[in-house]
Amino acid sequence: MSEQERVFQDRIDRGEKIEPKEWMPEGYRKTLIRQIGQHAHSEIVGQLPEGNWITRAPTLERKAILLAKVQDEAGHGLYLYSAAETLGVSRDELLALLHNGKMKYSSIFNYPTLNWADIGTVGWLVDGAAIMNQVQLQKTSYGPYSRAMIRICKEESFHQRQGYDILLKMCLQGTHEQKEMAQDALNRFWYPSLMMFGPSDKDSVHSAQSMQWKIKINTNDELRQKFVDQTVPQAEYLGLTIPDPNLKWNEAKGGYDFSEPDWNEFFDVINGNGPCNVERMEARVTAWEDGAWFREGLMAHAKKQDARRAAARVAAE
Amino acid sequence: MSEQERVFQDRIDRGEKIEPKEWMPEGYRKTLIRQIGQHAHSEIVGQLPEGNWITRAPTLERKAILLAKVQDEAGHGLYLYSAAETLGVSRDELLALLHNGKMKYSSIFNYPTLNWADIGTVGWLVDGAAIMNQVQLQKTSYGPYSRAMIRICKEESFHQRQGYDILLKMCLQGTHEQKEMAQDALNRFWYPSLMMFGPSDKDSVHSAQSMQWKIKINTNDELRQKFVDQTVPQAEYLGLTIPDPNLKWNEAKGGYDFSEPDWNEFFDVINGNGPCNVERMEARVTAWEDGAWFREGLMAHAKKQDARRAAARVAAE
Amino acid sequence: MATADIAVDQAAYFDWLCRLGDNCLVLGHRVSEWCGHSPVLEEDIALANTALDLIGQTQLWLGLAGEVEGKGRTADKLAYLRDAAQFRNVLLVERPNGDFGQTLMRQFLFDAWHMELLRALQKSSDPRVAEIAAKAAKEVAYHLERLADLVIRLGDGTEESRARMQKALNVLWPYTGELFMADAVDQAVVAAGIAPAPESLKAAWDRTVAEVMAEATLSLPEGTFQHRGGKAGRHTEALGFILADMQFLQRAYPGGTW
Amino acid sequence: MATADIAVDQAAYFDWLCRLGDNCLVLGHRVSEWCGHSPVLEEDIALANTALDLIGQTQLWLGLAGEVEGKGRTADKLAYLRDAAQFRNVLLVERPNGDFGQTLMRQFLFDAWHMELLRALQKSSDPRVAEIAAKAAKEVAYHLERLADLVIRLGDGTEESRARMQKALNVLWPYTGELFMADAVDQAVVAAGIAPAPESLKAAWDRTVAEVMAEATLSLPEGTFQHRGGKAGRHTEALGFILADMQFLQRAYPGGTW
Repeated sequence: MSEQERVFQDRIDRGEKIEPKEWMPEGYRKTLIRQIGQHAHSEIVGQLPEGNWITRAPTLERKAILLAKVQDEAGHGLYLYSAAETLGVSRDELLALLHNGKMKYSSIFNYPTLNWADIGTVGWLVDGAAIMNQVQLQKTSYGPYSRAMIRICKEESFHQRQGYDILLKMCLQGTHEQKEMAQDALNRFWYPSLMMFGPSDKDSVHSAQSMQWKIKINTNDELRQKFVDQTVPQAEYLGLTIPDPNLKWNEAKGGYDFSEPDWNEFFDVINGNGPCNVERMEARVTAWEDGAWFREGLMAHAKKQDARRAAARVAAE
Repeated sequence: MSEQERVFQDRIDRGEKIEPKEWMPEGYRKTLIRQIGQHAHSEIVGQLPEGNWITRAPTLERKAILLAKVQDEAGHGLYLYSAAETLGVSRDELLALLHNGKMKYSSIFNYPTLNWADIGTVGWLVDGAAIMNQVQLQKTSYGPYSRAMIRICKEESFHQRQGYDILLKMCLQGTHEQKEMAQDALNRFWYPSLMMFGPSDKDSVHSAQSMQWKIKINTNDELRQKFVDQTVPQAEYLGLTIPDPNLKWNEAKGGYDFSEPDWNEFFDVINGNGPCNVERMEARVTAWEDGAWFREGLMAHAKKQDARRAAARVAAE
Repeated sequence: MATADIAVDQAAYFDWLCRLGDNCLVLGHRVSEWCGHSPVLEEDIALANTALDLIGQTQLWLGLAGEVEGKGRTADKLAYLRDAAQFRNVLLVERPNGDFGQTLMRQFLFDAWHMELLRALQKSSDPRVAEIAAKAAKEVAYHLERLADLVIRLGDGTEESRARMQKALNVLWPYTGELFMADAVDQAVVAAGIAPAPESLKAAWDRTVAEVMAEATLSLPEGTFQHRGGKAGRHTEALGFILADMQFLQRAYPGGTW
Repeated sequence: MATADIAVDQAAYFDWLCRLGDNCLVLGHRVSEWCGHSPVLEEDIALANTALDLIGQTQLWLGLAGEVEGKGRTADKLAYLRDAAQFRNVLLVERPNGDFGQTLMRQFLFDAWHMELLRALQKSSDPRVAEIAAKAAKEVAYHLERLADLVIRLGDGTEESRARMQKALNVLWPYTGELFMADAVDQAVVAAGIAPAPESLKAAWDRTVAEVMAEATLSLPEGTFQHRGGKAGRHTEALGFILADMQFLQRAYPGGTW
């Protein structure tokens, strides 16, 4: 470790925030770009499975809440791309990497939303897992990232409550069919949600260095355990069954024992073989390509305006 | 009138059929091409308003009947383009004239189908009016056209009965809401159906010559009267009200008195200003343009096969 | 305030309120179809926000409509349990989204009218109408400003963006006339001082549109033909498909709690 | 013949018959979306005819399913009053139409399987199944012949037509595997001699597909990933929208007579 690196690590160890113009190791910068970029991409791809139900939301109020949520997600994308930009990479560069498959987004969004209870379940489990990840990241060492996370966490917990509220209505006040929808949604989203914390620590590639740099605070397994412990009683309250025959309270560890998700499926989906990978990327790339004329039009106008202002200045002189 | 023209007119007056390779006046050929082409175009554009309800047909049987009907219409288009081809104009030439707006199709198809009763009403009134036109055309002087009409008439009267049957079900066995749909459909389609016979004889441009050539047998007004007289009792049986306060049985003439349709609307719609003119043409032109690769692919394959066969012949010699 | 204080035919008043609500509902639906598919993240946000405002306005107008009708129909019941022939929105708002330019142009043409209407409605003889209008006017003022700006920038942008915006204006133009056509329903609410005469909004709308199009270097279409029908429940073929999606859950699960 | 004569779990049998019926219903729906929009009049006719055959087969299979279930549900009730999670069609048939090449390729890949299945079902232990299969086999034999011919001509056509057909094959390929995957439902009907084992149809299907693709100068994709779920009611996001349209009238007007 060089002198510069040691000073850097000391600052992190003391709990100081690293700011954009300060020196940082290339690896730190690269890891952050990967992580923040992936998170930003997840927000914008994440619009798609929820957006899928906006036109079919069952009441005007639910429609409004869902619209507000999807709008927030796009907003989170915006904060995160801005945070990434402070590391010297533009939003367009990051999007190009997403579109050509060199950057990923959270694999959970490769699963389809098939009934209205999925919208509740995505809020409850997916946002729930995301928050679990993000709460720790509020303390992350990179200043702009930490500040983005503080802002995002506030909105996400609101989303999670709204998602759970959908399920409360369907399970506690709804018809038998509605409760079946909720159980079906839980069955499909349970394991993919557990996967959101990443592979077990022993198989996780980047974890040790990221934790040293405080780009990451907790281990994948710690977060997953916390998530399960928080979620099981919520499922019980809804009267739903977690689709895991091995799920059991373990008094000794003060938490639940539970089955690992199928990690083969996890890597399969990451590598493109999920239910919706092709559709999601196609939707994003199509949106980008079909919108080229729009972005170019705005840029051309801005240039014309600059030229006009310059000409007016010259004329005035 | 030249000698040749007199001989021609004599043959027509004797009730002989004119066949493709025989001499005919240019005006006769042109009028026929216009009339048959327009009729063919009407069949294919006519697929659109009915096709609009195939995916939403309320029972499997109704869906099957509607599919069969739309299939028949495309088939009629095929016979008619073939009849036109005997006059020396290709289907592609006629389609090009349709697509660039130089040829018309029946204006009735510029009206939208807005509820399921419209499908019944189109069968009852629109096919009913079409049959009224076509029955006379079975006796038309041009052989291929006459034969196409005989074939088409048989199927059309089947369609008309099926359309009326939809309304019988909705009006006599259906709910109050269903009967309202049927009345709404009749309100919207009544006058456009009357327009299908064309303007009053005194304002009709081509009528006299066409009747002399037996390209047309009855006058527009005769056919319209016949249609009204046939249709009014059918509406009564359904318990529906014809949207015409002036409708009244006239004992003296042995037919109904009725209001003229709004001929301004008629000419407006013909000139492009109907509810669906733009959509209908857009749908057809898009289908044609998007399908270019398909047609070219098939042609290229046919050429390759010819070349291969020729090469095989040479090799065998 | 009891409705009875205003001398107006309740059926006409109900119908007129449905027009306001249905315009917002159907346009909100169309706009929301873009969620996650727009050309740039800022537009994803803006469009979701626009749809959100429109759905909020729908709740208010249809809520009041149900109150005026007095048969216990809520805004949700009106939104989810009427079929196309009972919808009263103008045809403009149900036009398919087309390319992004057509979506923006439709919004601009609508907003320019909506703004004038809401401005006038703040002086309505029915304070409930005035109150909703005041709230909605704030939102719509922002939409209109944003859209006018976008139309100008895209009209006066590249060759392609100008061509697309001109085409958008041309195809939507024949659907704007209906906004200003009055019928018996309009006459009833105008007579009761509830609403301005539709045609009275035309001059200001013309001015706004002419100014923005001039700056956008776009030409106003010359055709005079104008579609109509939506305000009386005669729609285009598009509305049935919109409702099939929108109403699916309420239709398929009657008695559900959501 | 009473169902009781065949020793089979009735719920599994019902489920399996729904798979047959739903495949036909959903594919028929997709094909019918082309009505009036295909590249050439002959195809408009052929597609309407294909959809018609498929809807006819739907009536037979779902009719028998309702009979086997014994709860008084007709083919119409099954088609119009189940939501997506109760549908049992394979994912392949609900794929969006895409360009005309994808529609044709989907039909060919399905028909090649459908033909093998119907051939085997003519020896079913349930004569009602054998009878329906015999009738359907005649129709499907014609579809398959027509589609194989079209795939060959378009594959070995222009550069563009080949590229489109290759792309169609590539995007649809991961949806073919489900046709041959067996589960408990399949095992139940196989054990009862009602149906062939799904995997037993694979060799013949592979052969048909390989021959046609070779003549069409198209390459078989090498990826091994295959989607699944439809047979168990886990569909793609497309099915909900299909049903929203298909079922609108029955859902919106319960108790209507059509």
